[in-house]
Amino acid sequence: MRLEARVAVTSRGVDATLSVGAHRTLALLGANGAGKSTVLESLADVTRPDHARIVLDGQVLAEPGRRRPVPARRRGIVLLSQDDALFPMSVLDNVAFGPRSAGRKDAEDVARTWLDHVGCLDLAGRRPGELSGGQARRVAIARALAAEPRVLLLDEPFAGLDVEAASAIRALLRELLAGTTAVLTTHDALDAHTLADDVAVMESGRVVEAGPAREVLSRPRTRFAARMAGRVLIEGTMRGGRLVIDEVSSIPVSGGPGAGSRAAVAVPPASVAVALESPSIAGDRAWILDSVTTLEPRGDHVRVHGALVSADVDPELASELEAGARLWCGVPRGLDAYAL
Amino acid sequence: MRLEARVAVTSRGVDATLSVGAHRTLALLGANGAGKSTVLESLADVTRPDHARIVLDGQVLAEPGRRRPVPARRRGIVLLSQDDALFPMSVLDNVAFGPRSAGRKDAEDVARTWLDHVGCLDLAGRRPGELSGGQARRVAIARALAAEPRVLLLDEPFAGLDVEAASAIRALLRELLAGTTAVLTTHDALDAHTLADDVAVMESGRVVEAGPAREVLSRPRTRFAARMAGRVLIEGTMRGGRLVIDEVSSIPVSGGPGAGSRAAVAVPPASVAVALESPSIAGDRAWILDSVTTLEPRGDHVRVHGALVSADVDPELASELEAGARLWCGVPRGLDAYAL
Amino acid sequence: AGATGAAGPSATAIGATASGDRTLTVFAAASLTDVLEEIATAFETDHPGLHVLRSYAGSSDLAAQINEGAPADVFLSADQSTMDKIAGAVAGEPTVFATNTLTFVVPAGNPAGIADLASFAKPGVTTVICAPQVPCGAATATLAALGGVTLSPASEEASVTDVLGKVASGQADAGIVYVTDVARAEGVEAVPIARADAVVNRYPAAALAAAADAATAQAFVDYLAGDEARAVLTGAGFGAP
Amino acid sequence: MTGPRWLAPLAALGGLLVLLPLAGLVSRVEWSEFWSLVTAPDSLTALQLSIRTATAATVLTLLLGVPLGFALHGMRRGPLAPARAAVRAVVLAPLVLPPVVGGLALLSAFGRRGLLGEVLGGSLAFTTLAVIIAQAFVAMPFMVVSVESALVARSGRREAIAATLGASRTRTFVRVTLPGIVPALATGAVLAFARALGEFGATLTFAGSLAGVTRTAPLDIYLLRETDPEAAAALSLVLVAVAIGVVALAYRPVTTRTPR
Amino acid sequence: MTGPRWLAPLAALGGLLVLLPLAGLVSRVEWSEFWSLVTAPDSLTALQLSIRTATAATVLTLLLGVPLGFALHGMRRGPLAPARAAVRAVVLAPLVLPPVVGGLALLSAFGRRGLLGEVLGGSLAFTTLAVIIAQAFVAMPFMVVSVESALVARSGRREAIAATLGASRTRTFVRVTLPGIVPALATGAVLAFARALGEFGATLTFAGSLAGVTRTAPLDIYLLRETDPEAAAALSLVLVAVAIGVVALAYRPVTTRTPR
Ligand SMILES: Nc1ncnc2c1ncn2[C@@H]1O[C@H](COP(=O)(O)OP(=O)(O)OP(=O)(O)O)[C@@H](O)[C@H]1O
Ligand SMILES: Nc1ncnc2c1ncn2[C@@H]1O[C@H](COP(=O)(O)OP(=O)(O)OP(=O)(O)O)[C@@H](O)[C@H]1O
Ligand SMILES: [Mg+2]
Ligand SMILES: [Mg+2]
Repeated sequence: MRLEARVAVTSRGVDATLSVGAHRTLALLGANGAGKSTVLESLADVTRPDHARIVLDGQVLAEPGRRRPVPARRRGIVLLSQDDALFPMSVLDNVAFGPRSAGRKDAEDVARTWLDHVGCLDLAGRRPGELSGGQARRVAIARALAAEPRVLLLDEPFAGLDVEAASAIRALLRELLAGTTAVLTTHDALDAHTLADDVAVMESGRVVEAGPAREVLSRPRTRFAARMAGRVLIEGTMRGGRLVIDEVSSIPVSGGPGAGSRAAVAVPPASVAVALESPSIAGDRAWILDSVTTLEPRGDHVRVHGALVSADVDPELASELEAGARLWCGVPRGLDAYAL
Repeated sequence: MRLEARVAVTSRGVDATLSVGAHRTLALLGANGAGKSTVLESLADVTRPDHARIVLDGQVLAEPGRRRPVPARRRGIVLLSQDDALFPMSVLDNVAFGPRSAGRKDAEDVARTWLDHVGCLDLAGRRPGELSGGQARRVAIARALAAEPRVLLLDEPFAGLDVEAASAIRALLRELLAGTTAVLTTHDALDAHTLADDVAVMESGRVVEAGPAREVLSRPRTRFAARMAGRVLIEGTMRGGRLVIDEVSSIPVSGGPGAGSRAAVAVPPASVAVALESPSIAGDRAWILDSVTTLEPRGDHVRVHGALVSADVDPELASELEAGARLWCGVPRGLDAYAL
Repeated sequence: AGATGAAGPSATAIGATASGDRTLTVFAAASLTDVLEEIATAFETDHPGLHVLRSYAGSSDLAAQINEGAPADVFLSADQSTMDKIAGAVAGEPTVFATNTLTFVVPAGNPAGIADLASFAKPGVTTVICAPQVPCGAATATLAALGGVTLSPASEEASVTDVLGKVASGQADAGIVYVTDVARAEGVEAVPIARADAVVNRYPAAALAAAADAATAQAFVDYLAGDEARAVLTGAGFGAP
Repeated sequence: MTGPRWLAPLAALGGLLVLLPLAGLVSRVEWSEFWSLVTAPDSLTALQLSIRTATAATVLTLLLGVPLGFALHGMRRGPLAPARAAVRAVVLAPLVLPPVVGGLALLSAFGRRGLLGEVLGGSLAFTTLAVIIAQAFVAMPFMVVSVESALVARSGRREAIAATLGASRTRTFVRVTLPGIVPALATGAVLAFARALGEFGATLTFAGSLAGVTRTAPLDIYLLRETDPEAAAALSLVLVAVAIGVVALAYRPVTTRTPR
Repeated sequence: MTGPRWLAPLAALGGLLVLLPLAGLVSRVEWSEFWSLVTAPDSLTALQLSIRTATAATVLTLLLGVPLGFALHGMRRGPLAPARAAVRAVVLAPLVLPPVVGGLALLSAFGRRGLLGEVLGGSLAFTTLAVIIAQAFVAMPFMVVSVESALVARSGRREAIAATLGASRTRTFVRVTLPGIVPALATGAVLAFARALGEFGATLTFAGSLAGVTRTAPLDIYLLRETDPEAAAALSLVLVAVAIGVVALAYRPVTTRTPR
């Protein structure tokens, strides 16, 4: 099931093109409002797009010229929507809805099995209004999975799940997704790392970056992708083995495109050192002069966001910093540079 | 504003007691369906509890004997509910709702300021139905904050937020919460670490563990709290400087209560080593025979959950494991043991 | 007119009452309800096996229904002009079987002291009459013209019953209705109007062309004009033709 | 959801506007004769006929009105959208037609000389079926309006999700949409039943007033009023009591709130 | 939300049930005389009176019916809960009362000898106010039922949240609840207006029939029928047209869907 699609919803400023290989899983990343849900809903025909060309394994599901797109019920594309959208019937009936629609006689048994998988078998008799947020989410997941889709679309599948459920369902999905074509959205890098073969990054309704997960996350080309990968993107121009950031700063890197090309390195904030005074010995680091934009406390450390770089520092040092303060950031030498 | 409360909602099996010191922030942790939302909603009178005794700074807001509890509008307790519950009016009017109710003339300006804080000022004119999930969440946060509550209740404030928004709003909240009495629920240990002074853990509607955040998270007494803290709880009985887990396994620990007492150590899975064969040299680890229950892939490593311990292993090793397989887990010697 | 289609609807309507007996369907003005019940029962007694179905409504309603093909055998109208509206559906000539004259109607005890048209038209007295569009209203207007007074009623009602209702409920101090109407109402009394017999309302009856059994229909019309029916009509206050 | 306090006096006033006339009616009844009046064979026949026909008419409005409400809602998109307001307004017309005119209109459609006169051969008018049609005609607007406004309040999201799960349109309709608008169906049915039970003008004109066939309770009351106003009041009360009973029993606004 | 295909023929049938009689009515009108009939001074007076009184009655039902709907909804909890079904049913009673009986009931409450006779001193009878009261009486059920069923569909969650934000009950009511039930208010108002416009029996009996004061269009039509059935049909059509116009203009089911 190879999925090729371009969908546009003008009123939301969304116009995205994506493709998912057969049996591969694509993680759709992006800031709030980037258009992830809009894309998924358009694929499933839950939102009617203004323009859509959707091809599944050679079968055209929708095309601008075609008068009527293939209706949702014959697409085999199942959507776990961001808002659960459970039906006004028992939890069991909700999960059995897909199998029953497919005419399966054993729909209830199937439903029970899936409910068990998501740890909600004891809730089978409840009505949707009687569930906690996380329970509703899990039931919605079970409902989507029970329908045995050709393509599975998961909009933030782990939102609201507790740690144990999230880990159990992450394991469950990992198994399932191996044999399914799937697209999932998430704000958690772990999900992208764990479940996705490929990653696409959306910004303002467009796909700005796409590729194999490992590559996108280790060599991110956008600030957002870098952030998701737990890194900071430092952009610059190559000149003689160095990445030139601005008039005053440059860092020695390894690899990278030819001189004069735009390039970047992605640094984990934890590997960035910080000094308040200009460091006398450069050592194995290249020092960049930066100014603090925000301080983000993160449990046992504080992440200092600068205009150019971010760094994790211990709370003691952080207490001496404030927005606007100047600081020196020490980036490891010889980081892997790549063309933008 | 010291908050003391006991609320019970019989139909949901919830009966919880909690107290929050003045200007302190309590993180309410617990699995899906543990009763967190129910407790918050009961405090705000959004769910009418069957039994409630709520005392805020000496003022009794609700008491079983009292005929009518103090109505929500005079409690000064604001709830960010799990489901946003935005009003059918513009985003700006939503955020201005609190200030306007308080009779403030500058309600719109106040609203704009808060919208700006959550990065949604450009959405001021939208209606709730025209927001993405994360945008709606942020607007709901702005609305709650704009009401300048005496007590702030935040039900999963960061659910659905993108990484950047989450970090910005986490920083914002950290500042605000320093001067407010607050309760928040979360499934993210980072929030508890970053924002909470105290932690209470709920299980099946009851508070089973409570105390200062640092203490609860470093010396968790429940499996769930340990999990939230990113650790595994190993329980046993103290005997001569060792924690005896079962007939065959025991580990040497430091500290801990007297012999014969129930005690536990909390180990980060990353620090647990794994061997498939009985390790010939014990070295600095105590080896425990365990069997695999589940394998949880986590990006660049796999977390192996055993019946007793969990361990992070590299994917290569993990590929040789399956549920039910026997394995040896090497736990560091001399971990800090504490009474249960 | 339309005799061919009559059997269908007739059969349906009658079939629903379920009896193998012969039936005669009489459409009658609502103000004749009481007398017709009595007369029809007597007629049934005279004609064993015959069942007289009665449908009551305002004369013009019934006329409209007959024009639309209602399964009626006999029509009893409250006035001549309504009978004229269905002239095409009538078999033979309509027979006038009763007459009626106007009277004042006042609440019991006549609190407003109505005695003649002049006191009826006095300002300050709340009066109701029939609207000139309906027969009793037309008659009232004629009578007022004869008496040389101008009436300024509080309301011009659509039917006698509505006039009676207003007076009986005390809303109005007086009204003008037919003699027979006062006879069947409670809580009101009649005050005779001078020269009332100058304006006489006639009640025509006619067998209809669509009647399934033309002979019985005509027999019923004849019976209405006969002595037995006359007694009943007189008892209710109707005059002779 | 407790409204502001100042709603209470207004509510009381509204209640009085309805309650006082009913109380007045009760005060007019001569209770000594009440029982015999009400159990008179004619009254019973008329009441039974009324209940039977009103029930049938309600079923008919459900059967035809629900699809019509759907169709109307479906017109909001597509080429027919501009006509929607007009169609909705036309559907409301029976509500506005004065009683007798409604009957005339029915006659001119289904009567022997009506538009369908040829087809029906005049077999409809003046039968019990005609009563049911007259009642359904006047009751239809309530069902249509109830259904349509319930549909407008739905986002259609759950229907779309049901489709992705492979459900046929019928399945989606029966299992997702209908349960979601049960309160509206109940409201529509109750209004329709009550209206059908009280129907008078159109029935009189279109169906006539034959005891046992077309003379429903309101027609019987109308006739009784000519001869015996007290009996009319008594029978009206019984009619109201029947309606109240049916409504109180059948109509418990079901709480099928959309799950949050 | 497209219903299953088999709904279409049913919808068409439902549409025909309403449309055919209207078409029949149209077919009966003599168009050559139509304009002169309709612009006759009497007709115009009656039409104007009808529109004015129906509008006033609609406002009255909004003013009193909305609070009543609220009160009814509020009864679902607390000591009055068991009485709720009964109260609701009583409120529906005007719908069931045959036209004339409704007038009798109003007379026995507000008439000179009625329950409030002493208080009002019969000052109401034969006035335009009496027409408005009669129309509001028969139209009230629609508003109450619409409002109540809209409230039942709400979870009350947003109201509770509004309260936590410090909003008074009035503020919550005006800013959160009312906007949430706008579609129901529109539906209620349209039904009420249409019903008031078509009101006949209660008006005739309670308010009388005097040109310019109490003779509304339906009463005028009823009288016209006696002398000139064609004119009656024509004027009925105009009445329907007015209703259709008002409804089409005023009633566009507002899409205040609860945000997801
Ligand atoms: N019903 C709607 N009408 C108009 N605009 C909308 C609607 N729903 C969403 N939008 C807008 O469309 C854009 C894309 O929204 P979408 O829900 O696809 O974002 P998203 O990437 O899923 O965000 P999130 O991470 O917050 O879920 C946003 O700018 C949003 O404000
Ligand atoms: N309206 C309701 N009626 C009945 N039971 C309910 C209702 N809402 C929640 N429950 C049940 O009450 C319990 C507590 O629910 P609650 O929403 O407080 O959990 P929670 O701790 O907030 O969970 P989550 O992390 O999933 O949000 C759960 O078992 C849930 O199934
Ligand atoms: Mg989204
Ligand atoms: Mg919750």
